[in-house]
Amino acid sequence: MTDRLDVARIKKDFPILERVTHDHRLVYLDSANSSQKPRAVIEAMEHFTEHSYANIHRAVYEIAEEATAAYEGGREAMRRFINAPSSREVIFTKNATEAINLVAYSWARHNLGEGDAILLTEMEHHANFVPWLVLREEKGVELRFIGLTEDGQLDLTDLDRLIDGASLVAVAGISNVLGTINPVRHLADVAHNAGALLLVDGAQYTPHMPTDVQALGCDFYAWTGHKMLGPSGIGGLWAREELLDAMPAFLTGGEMIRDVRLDGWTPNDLPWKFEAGTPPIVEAVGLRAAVEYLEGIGMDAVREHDVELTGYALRTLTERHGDKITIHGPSEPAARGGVISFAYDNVHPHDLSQVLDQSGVCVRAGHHCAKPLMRRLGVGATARASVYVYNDEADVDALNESLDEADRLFAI
Amino acid sequence: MTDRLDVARIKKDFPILERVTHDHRLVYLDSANSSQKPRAVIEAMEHFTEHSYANIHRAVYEIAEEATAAYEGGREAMRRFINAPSSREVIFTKNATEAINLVAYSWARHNLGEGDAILLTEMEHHANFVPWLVLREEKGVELRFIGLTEDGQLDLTDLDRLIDGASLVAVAGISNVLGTINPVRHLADVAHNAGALLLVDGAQYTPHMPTDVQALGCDFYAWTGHKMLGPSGIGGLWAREELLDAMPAFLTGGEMIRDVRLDGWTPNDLPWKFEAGTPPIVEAVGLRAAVEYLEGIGMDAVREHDVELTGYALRTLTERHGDKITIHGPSEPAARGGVISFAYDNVHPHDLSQVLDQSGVCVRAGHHCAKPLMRRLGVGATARASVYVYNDEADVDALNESLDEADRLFAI
Amino acid sequence: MPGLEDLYREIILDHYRNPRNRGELDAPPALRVEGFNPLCGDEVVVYLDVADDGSVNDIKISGQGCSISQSSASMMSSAVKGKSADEARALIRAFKAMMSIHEQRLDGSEEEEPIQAEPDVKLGDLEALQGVVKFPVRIKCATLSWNTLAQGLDEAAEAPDSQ
Amino acid sequence: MPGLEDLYREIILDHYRNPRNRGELDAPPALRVEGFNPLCGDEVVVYLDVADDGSVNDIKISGQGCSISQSSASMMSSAVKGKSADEARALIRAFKAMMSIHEQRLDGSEEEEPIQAEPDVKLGDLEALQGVVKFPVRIKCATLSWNTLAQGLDEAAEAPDSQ
Ligand SMILES: Cc1ncc(COP(=O)(O)O)c(C=O)c1O
Ligand SMILES: Cc1ncc(COP(=O)(O)O)c(C=O)c1O
Repeated sequence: MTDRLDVARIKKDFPILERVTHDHRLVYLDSANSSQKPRAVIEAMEHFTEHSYANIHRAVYEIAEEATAAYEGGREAMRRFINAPSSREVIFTKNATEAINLVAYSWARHNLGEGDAILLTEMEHHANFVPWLVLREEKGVELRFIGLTEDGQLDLTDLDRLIDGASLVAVAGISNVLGTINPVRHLADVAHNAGALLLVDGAQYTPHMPTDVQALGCDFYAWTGHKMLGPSGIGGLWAREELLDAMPAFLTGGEMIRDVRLDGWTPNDLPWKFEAGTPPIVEAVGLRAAVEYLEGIGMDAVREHDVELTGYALRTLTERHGDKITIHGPSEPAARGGVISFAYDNVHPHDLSQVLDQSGVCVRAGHHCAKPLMRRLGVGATARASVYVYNDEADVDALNESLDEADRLFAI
Repeated sequence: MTDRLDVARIKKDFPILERVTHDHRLVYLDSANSSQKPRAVIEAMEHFTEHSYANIHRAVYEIAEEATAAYEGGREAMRRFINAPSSREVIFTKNATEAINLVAYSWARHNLGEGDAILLTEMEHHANFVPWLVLREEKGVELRFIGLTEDGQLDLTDLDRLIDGASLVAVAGISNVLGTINPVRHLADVAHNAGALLLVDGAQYTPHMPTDVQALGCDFYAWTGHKMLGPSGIGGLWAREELLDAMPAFLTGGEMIRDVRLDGWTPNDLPWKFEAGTPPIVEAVGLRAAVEYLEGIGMDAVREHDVELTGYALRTLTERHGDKITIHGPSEPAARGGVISFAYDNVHPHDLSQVLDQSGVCVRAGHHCAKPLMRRLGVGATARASVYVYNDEADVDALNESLDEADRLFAI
Repeated sequence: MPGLEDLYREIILDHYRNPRNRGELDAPPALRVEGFNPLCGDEVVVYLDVADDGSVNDIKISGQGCSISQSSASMMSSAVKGKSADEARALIRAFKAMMSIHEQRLDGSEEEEPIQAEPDVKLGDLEALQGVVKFPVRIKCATLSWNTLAQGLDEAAEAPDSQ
Repeated sequence: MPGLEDLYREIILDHYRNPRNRGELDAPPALRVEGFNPLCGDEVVVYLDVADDGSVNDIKISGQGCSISQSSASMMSSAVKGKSADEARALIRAFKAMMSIHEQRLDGSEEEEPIQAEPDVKLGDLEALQGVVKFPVRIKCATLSWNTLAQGLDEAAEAPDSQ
């Protein structure tokens, strides 16, 4: 037993893991896609809805006050979880995608134009890709791409040339396909030396790593609730206050204004300036419960567990399936998060996932919203198994066994 | 007993109504702000989370398939509820505000500019106000405003002149302050005759009226889940398919693309083209339960209940408080939804709401995100009581009694 | 493996391992049509050599995808090669009729009429794909090449000179 | 009414009904500063006549709001009128110290140090507003005019010539 986490106990906190699918227990290995929710999150949302639900920031009666405090409590929990200096800098959005769009529409549209450059990487998720492609189409901004090494790491040999004249570097903290942990702190220093800002897509990073936006040295940080044991419908952006202060509003409407007249309007203070309309209130309550659950485990322990379990998976997959399996990304478990993308012999990932499902094993097959990376890897799709706090070696063993069955089925 | 609804039974479906606040039962009269949630909604979300939660449209295993069907089932329920011709036209957003911003950013930014005009009304919520103010600042579009009669109705005497040369009319189906039900069908005809499109802000309309976007004759229709017994974090836009087809994408990232290359991208089919990133999955499940709950009651019955209870409130408030109370908006209950805004003697709405809260009576005090309307009414704020399916005459009586107490407290 | 024999029939695996009409045609003169399944990343490219009367002189398939999308494309190419435009369209309708009810259920939408079966059209080998309807997410894999073919036939009919 | 006597003390209701220093000053030469409470729509306008040495020669208040914001503004105007800039700032700090802990709790944020009490400053009548801290949403009503005053003093200090 290499696990530092008491996974047997943790599994009991997740009601869905009691489910039976195709006569097998559920072996959920798709947390990089979306994580499952512990009872604590479900119950926090339910309790709030049944006792204190009201719209926030709008009324003075008792339950409205409780609701406002609960929503802002979610913000404070998130601030603490990523070690942001101030909760004014923590903006709730519906997901990480909206957070990055917020930067693209508000900061980038108003600061960048022809002659400016943005530096991306070839491993970005579409969420950190398409907003910049659109910006290029609309504003003539130049896009540059950091390439990859054979080991699935960022190829930084050309970085000095690539960064020269760039205004923004936008990079995933952890790749959702390769699992690669990118050198964010180094990129921050290089970007700042070159006068550029750094945006980190933390969708995969925050669920798996102790996150400290100040230590990372970034300027924008996007995250999403549903991958970190929290509810769907909530995510967010952290950015330095002076950036947010100078940025124009993006989505506009109620909550985000201070005054509206027929002839003009003035925006509200941070963070509400960027939260138009009724926000995901109950979701913020659930997110706080998710943060507290993870804090209860400890993010260092989560990270250790990832490394050990991923190491176990890399080792057993290679030993058992030999030449039949090709694993993408860094070979060292310490260089990656809990994500393993692979090709299996001549079995297409889609078929693989279907066959595995018959044994209750859930892995994702597809392009993982990273088509440019798929092209770079020369594949149309990969299968991807990803682990989280509720997975153990028995889950990896189940994956291994079901791969054998797929092998038998598709053998000529 | 004038109610057609079995409110005593309905009240039992809402767990929060068992709550005690300041030693009184909760008399929730703030549903125009946000509605409470029936057990059916809470349980649908919980059951889904505990049995079928997964990300959607991305994986082939069984629970992902169930999750996709559940999410799309929410869309189909909403399509049916507003009688949209096709579920391809029903786009999920996080709230009504985002839906209107989608139209402003995608349709309006690409079709309107200097020389074009948009016709609004003086009673719009900020959600249907600020996006157009921003458009005016950025694109030089002209904004015109339909004024109000003394009775709080739209003043249509000048409509022919106002509509001339306008490209879009954007109007609330029901005012969240005055309760006025606007003549949407008439405005649609006038708009279309003038070559303009009609956007209806249905945030207050859909929870209270049988909604048929085809019969209303509008081109864009925005709604929000949390005001119609559904969860926070979900809302949506309906628009005619040919409009959506021609509109460029707005938020971009995963889900909404068909292909992404370093040199470009192609959008996905409708409705997904406008749903970037992981959507509010569990919220769509809850929304479906809310729709089914309302369908179970019947929207005609909901409307009848609104008229009767609002009529009762208008009558008793006036009888009991005489000159001390000034009620804004149409005097006829049939001309209004379940919203009553009022001024009470020299007691500021904020104080009124605070005093009422001591008796468990929740009403909202403030500008209700309609500051231009407040200026038009010559007030800084109003108190607002709003009713829904779980309110009855006893709730209105409690309001009346607590107003007497406020009167005593603030009497000189 | 229990539960999967309906999906992975021998004839499907055979077409997957030995795809018929695999390759490319020079385009132009041939028509080149791309199809994507945005869910899983499958891509199919259909090359069509359509005669002036609309019949399918030749067809080639390239791209990449799972056993269902590849075998469906392979069987489709064999089935329509040499057929008149009307025959090809009838096949498309017949195949989609076999698939369609469940495709709509997946959408959650019930408003549209299911495509009517074509009693006179023989699907032959293609019937092996019937098992796919039990696996709703895979229906889009099976229909990908057919939708791409339909698009190609439409394009050919609209711009007969451009070939 | 039980629970509310702490909030609505007689002196507060008196200032609400009979606000002191209500009115406007010509601006310029006076400074005009607006404050909004975006939650409830309260607006306060503070007119300041600041001497060259920074002391508050005259102050007038207009705008609209609830009993708490209006009475707080009224008491504030009486308290700072004729005071030096330093005395006025000490009053602001003392008042916010009385309110601040709870203001931060409402935000959910605990990272900032509470404003330190000013033991030497006498708040006098203003202490009647202490009951507000039991009603966290109302704290912003009570502090609105003080924040607006602080902004005005800052503006006066930055641009002494523009008065
Ligand atoms: C008329 C009207 N429009 C728009 C909105 C905005 O809805 P949401 O806050 O859910 O975006 C509201 C509710 O606050 C409303 O009453
Ligand atoms: C690296 C990365 N970035 C961004 C996203 C987008 O997150 P969301 O779909 O919650 O917006 C994801 C998840 O799909 C991801 O893995």
